[in-house]
Amino acid sequence: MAKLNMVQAINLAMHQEMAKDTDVIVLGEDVAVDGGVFRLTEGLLDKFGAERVLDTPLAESAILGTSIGMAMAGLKPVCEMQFSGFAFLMMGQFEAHATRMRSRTHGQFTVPLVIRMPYGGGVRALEHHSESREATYAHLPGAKVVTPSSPRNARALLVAAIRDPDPVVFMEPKHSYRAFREDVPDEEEVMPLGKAQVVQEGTDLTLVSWGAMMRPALKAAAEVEKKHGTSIEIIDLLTISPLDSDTVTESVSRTGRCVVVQEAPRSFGVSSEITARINDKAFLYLEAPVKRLTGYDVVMPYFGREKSYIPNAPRVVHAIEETLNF
Amino acid sequence: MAKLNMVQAINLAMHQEMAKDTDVIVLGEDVAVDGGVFRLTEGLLDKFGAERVLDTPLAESAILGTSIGMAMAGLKPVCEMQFSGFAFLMMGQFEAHATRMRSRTHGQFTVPLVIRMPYGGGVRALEHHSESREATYAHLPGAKVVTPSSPRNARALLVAAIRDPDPVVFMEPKHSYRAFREDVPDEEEVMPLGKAQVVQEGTDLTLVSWGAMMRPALKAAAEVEKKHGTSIEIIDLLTISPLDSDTVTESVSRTGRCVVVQEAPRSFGVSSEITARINDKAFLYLEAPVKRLTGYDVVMPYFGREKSYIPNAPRVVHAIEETLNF
Amino acid sequence: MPRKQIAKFSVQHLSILDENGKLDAKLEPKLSEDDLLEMYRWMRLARELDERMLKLQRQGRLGTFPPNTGQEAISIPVALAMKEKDWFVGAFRELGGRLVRGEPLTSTLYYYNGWEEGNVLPDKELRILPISVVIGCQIEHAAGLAWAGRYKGEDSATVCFIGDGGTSEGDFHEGLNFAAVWKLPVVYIVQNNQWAISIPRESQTASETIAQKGIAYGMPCLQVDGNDPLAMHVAIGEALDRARKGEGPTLIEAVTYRLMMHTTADDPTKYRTEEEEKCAWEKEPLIRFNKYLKDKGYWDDAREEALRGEVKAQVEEAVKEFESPKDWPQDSPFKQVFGTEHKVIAEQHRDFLANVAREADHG
Amino acid sequence: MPRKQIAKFSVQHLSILDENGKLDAKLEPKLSEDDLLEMYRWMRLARELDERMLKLQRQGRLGTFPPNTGQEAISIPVALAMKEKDWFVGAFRELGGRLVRGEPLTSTLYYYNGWEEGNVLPDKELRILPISVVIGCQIEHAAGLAWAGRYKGEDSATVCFIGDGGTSEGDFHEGLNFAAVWKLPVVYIVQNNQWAISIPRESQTASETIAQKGIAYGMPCLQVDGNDPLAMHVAIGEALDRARKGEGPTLIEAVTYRLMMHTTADDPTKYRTEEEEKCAWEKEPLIRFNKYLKDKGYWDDAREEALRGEVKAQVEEAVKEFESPKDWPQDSPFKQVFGTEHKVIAEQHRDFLANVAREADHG
Ligand SMILES: Cc1ncc(C[n+]2csc(CCOP(=O)(O)OP(=O)(O)O)c2C)c(N)n1
Ligand SMILES: Cc1ncc(C[n+]2csc(CCOP(=O)(O)OP(=O)(O)O)c2C)c(N)n1
Ligand SMILES: [Mg+2]
Ligand SMILES: [Mg+2]
Repeated sequence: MAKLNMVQAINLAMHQEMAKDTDVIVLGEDVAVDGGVFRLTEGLLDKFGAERVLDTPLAESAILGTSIGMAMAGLKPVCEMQFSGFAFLMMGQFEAHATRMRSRTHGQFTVPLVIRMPYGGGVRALEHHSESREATYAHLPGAKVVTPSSPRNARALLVAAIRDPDPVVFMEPKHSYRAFREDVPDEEEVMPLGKAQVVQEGTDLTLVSWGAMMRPALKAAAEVEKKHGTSIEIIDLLTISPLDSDTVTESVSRTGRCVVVQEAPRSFGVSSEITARINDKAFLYLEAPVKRLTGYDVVMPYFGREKSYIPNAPRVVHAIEETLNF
Repeated sequence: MAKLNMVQAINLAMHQEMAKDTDVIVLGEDVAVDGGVFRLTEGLLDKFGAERVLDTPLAESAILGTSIGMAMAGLKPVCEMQFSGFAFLMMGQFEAHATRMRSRTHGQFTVPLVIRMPYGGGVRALEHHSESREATYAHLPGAKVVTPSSPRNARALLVAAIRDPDPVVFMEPKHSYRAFREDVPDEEEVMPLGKAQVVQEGTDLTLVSWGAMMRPALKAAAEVEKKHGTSIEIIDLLTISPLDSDTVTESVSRTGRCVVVQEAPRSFGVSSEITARINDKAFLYLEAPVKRLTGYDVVMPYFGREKSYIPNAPRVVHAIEETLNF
Repeated sequence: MPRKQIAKFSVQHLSILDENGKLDAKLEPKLSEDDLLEMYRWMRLARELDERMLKLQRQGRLGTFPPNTGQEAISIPVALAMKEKDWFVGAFRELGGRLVRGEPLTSTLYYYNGWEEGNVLPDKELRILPISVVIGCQIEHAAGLAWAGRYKGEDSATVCFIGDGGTSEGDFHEGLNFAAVWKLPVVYIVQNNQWAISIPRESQTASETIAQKGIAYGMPCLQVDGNDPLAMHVAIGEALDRARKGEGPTLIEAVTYRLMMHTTADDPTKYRTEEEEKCAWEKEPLIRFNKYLKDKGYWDDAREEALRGEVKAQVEEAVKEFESPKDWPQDSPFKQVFGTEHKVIAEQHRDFLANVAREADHG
Repeated sequence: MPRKQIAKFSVQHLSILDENGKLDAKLEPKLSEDDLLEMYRWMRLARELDERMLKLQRQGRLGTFPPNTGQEAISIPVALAMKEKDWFVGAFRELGGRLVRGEPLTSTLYYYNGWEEGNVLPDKELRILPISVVIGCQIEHAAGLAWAGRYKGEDSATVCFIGDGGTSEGDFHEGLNFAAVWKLPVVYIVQNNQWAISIPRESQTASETIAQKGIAYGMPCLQVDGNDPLAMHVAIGEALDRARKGEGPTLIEAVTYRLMMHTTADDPTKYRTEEEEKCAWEKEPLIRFNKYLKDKGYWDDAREEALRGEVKAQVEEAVKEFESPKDWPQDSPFKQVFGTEHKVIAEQHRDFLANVAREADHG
């Protein structure tokens, strides 16, 4: 048991899985000698050698494309997109092959690989370094989309992602990389993909979020509880696709009220899907409209303005109060 | 006034806009000499010459990338993606530049261009030729997404798209290309982008769709009306982004019931956003959950199976009846 | 203005058996009569299947497909030169090569009639990748497969095909660069059939040859007469040797011609002349190869007739099998979206079955 | 085995003023004293601004940025050779060239401190594109701009920059191919500074030179000493002439070195030696250019000192302006998402203003 930040926890997962399984290969821009621009892959080269930890040329489509080939040959590539903003250059390979090889061949060829990418804002980064595009991947059938929120679940989910038989887009909330530490067991820990987590039980309102937004959500919940003695059930999605909406709808069937906190622009985002699932399964229990507290439908501004565009605890508090008072 | 199919109507729009404005340029794979694999650009080369109608090399990213450059220099490129399935190769240029140049430069540089692409299934085509990905574009702020449903509105919307100051993804339901004819006025006709159309007024239920799904929707509505004397209000979205949800929510506030018909896979799709908007604006008027009748969250099957996967009139009827009987 | 020359390159062209069946004896490969006849037989079979598919398509018994006629001398000698553990990564105009590698004739028929079943190999170890419709992607898959083969210490090389048009895609560039940087055991073959649907070779790229694109990656390259099975045999042999010796990838431009329409949905009269097609037909591979075999005394019209009958029967049988009733379930996609079970998929699966049942009732 | 050679290529290297300031007199361009001093002045200004930005960043007064130090001899001679109607399309390491084209020093400061205002030019007609963070895309924008310029009959050429790492991206390939097929008036300059963050040039591509990548497109190419402003002046002059004469694009590899960290967030000690950096510093452009100017009698230490004072003052003034209070509204993104009004945006705009107001109240 060691107190690790998310960078160290993710790094630990890769170290342990590579040690366990020689089919696991790490590749990407600056992942080997440099150890990754965020140091996520630090030490892997020394430990496992240039045979298994590959610095690639600067080409996202080829990073995924070659990973697909490796995976079809039975390996388990864990490739890195240096920032999620550059991952759009590999969308062709992702949509045409990563998500389809299994259905194309009725399971004869599969593509068990992990695409790691830092996503989200709040770190005063350059343009294209701050977006949240989980919905873009989630809408495409055939791949899983995972968004950890803490060092411990990041480690346990990455292990599951590496062992999963399907391509997994593993979106790391870069704002949480070094934001806080958590006890992470040294021994193996795995969390299932496709399962949301009730991080706090409650009776008055269901608060749903994922990734970096879990922190303002938790902060806001505590504040509201203190202020109004409200009992808030808090759900961390952890996996975006396939979405475990039952955990959410079951909760909302009890609480009757729901607030979803999302960093991405609102329209056509994950919170819209959650709202639709609640509409499907908990319609009769709803006492207020599901509140989507999200980013805005504007191009993510440069960091001089980003703070006022990213959902924060006060806005979550306000959304919760609105929903309670509806 | 001539009876045209959608191919001819779209072709007419390009002919007229190119005649009107020498800044309008058409480019893409096989659009010039061949007139387009679906004949959408037929006759443009003869009429306007190789100066303005360009056959490009086989490279989607460069088709959009060069179009962006042309647009920044003040031209109005209308580029074609031969099939929407190949458009993922230009997602880098689309997300990084087409959607952002205006906000990046506070409007000093803009990218007024149109990306035409045939989309959707039902034509017994090869893999990658049958998907519906409108939600993928719609989630990205900065571009407009348009899906015509008939020859006449396709023509009028394409004219608007060409004149629009923003990048427009113009998604043509290829299943409707030659499916039926409609009177299309010879003189200029323009329909506004960002405005849904109430194609039939009704009081008992609101039926929402777009693109190729409008036809089964209309067929089903007629059937249900005949069978049960139900009065159904039918809305054709026409523009997916920015989504004119007011027309929908205003209608649902009156009818209390809504069915949305979508060809794409269900999760994280357009119908989810519509459901969420109804939840926001018409919650108190809802008498039944919004019903999303959609494609399934599976990889689009090859054409041997596609028919059973694409929403059809009987399924719409069933969805309407379920919603009426809720 | 005098400058220092720092690098020099050249592109070679290899042709052994020319369009008139004239042989360059000093370049002639040592192939046994059996080898030569086997090669010819595969070429005839591929041609026969291709022609039959066109008829089927025209009769509405098959979906849209891209004919291969005229390109048999490329993928067939290549596939014949490959070893068991090698990977065959096609674009979509390598029918003959796929057959040689052991893909059943029926697979192609199923595939082009809209059934994923056409992608399922009798044995995964045949190492044939499914057709890659999205042009260019396969270049990178091949690099990954080659990397994996080397990593696992297999004596395996990868052969990957693409068209002249495909060389314009970004993935072509990125994949060849990876292959060269990693010195991978892979051979890239560009089937330059002069056309990309309606775009002629010279409008596709301004380079004098396509072979020279290898220079951009420091990759050895060669232009070959792709209608000459002997030249292709020699070229692929050398390239595979290099790959197996760890000397890295090779780019081969195989010059040929797309004798038929792009696909059955295409109308070439819109963009090229019959005259051009006529000249191209005179260079097609089977005529010259037939003449070569006769000159060597390995072949005569009687055997030709017999062979035609054989391949016809073989194709006939495949078509019968293809058109025999199948019990392929409509709902298989639900079982193929993920390798793990998920509630949302299961629920939709049930909904799908209910819909299909309801529609069956209402006829 | 004898084959027919069908194409020959070579790559030339151009160097005029070497690292020791030694001049190849027969290649020396005819530049007036004023021209040379102007060039030197810009190089000093860019260097001063770069060094000042590093200090600001370290003091927390500026965001992350990629230093330009050592690459002044590339974009500055290029920009000086450009005409008013030409387009300047940068990657992100062309600080000097941007200044020459007329971008205010403050723009760079605003940009790297997180303000889109840094992209807004005093006049759109300066024809400088914003920095292109997503590597490779700008190659295609440049082709489109060049196409548009020709279409409109403007006497305009486009100059586009990219790094050695950027040459691996698919867009580099697709864009150069389009430019060559369309014979566009554009010049592509690869600033080969030997590194792409931690990836050395030789791991980026296996080609002997980067210039030779032009051969893949039938594009004339040249390697130039990018630390030699005279050689860059000659090379860009020839390339722009070709472009203006309608002879098509050129690819120039400018060989230089990234003397500083990749960005201020990078730590080069993880992947390269001080020894290597020391050698590179001896070849940097300003020292040799200063010596050249002195040898010609155009320059001396007194003038140098004066110039240093001038550029320091100029940068100082820009920093003052940069740090002066701004009334830039937080809500501008709502006005920039579309060029037309839409209700959903307007509603969110109101919601945003309400949120910001509420947060202002609660301090
Ligand atoms: C990425 C992509 N863009 C467009 C298409 C549509 N398309 C199918 S084949 C083809 C032409 C291919 O030409 P070439 O690469 O020369 O191969 P050939 O058809 O001549 O064998 C095009 C444009 C596609 N399949 N994939
Ligand atoms: C498409 C894309 N992938 C990755 C990055 C992250 N990144 C920024 S600069 C850089 C290295 C660029 O190297 P090079 O092209 O040689 O330019 P240099 O930094 O040396 O000037 C990388 C990988 C990016 N900006 N864009
Ligand atoms: Mg071709
Ligand atoms: Mg570099």
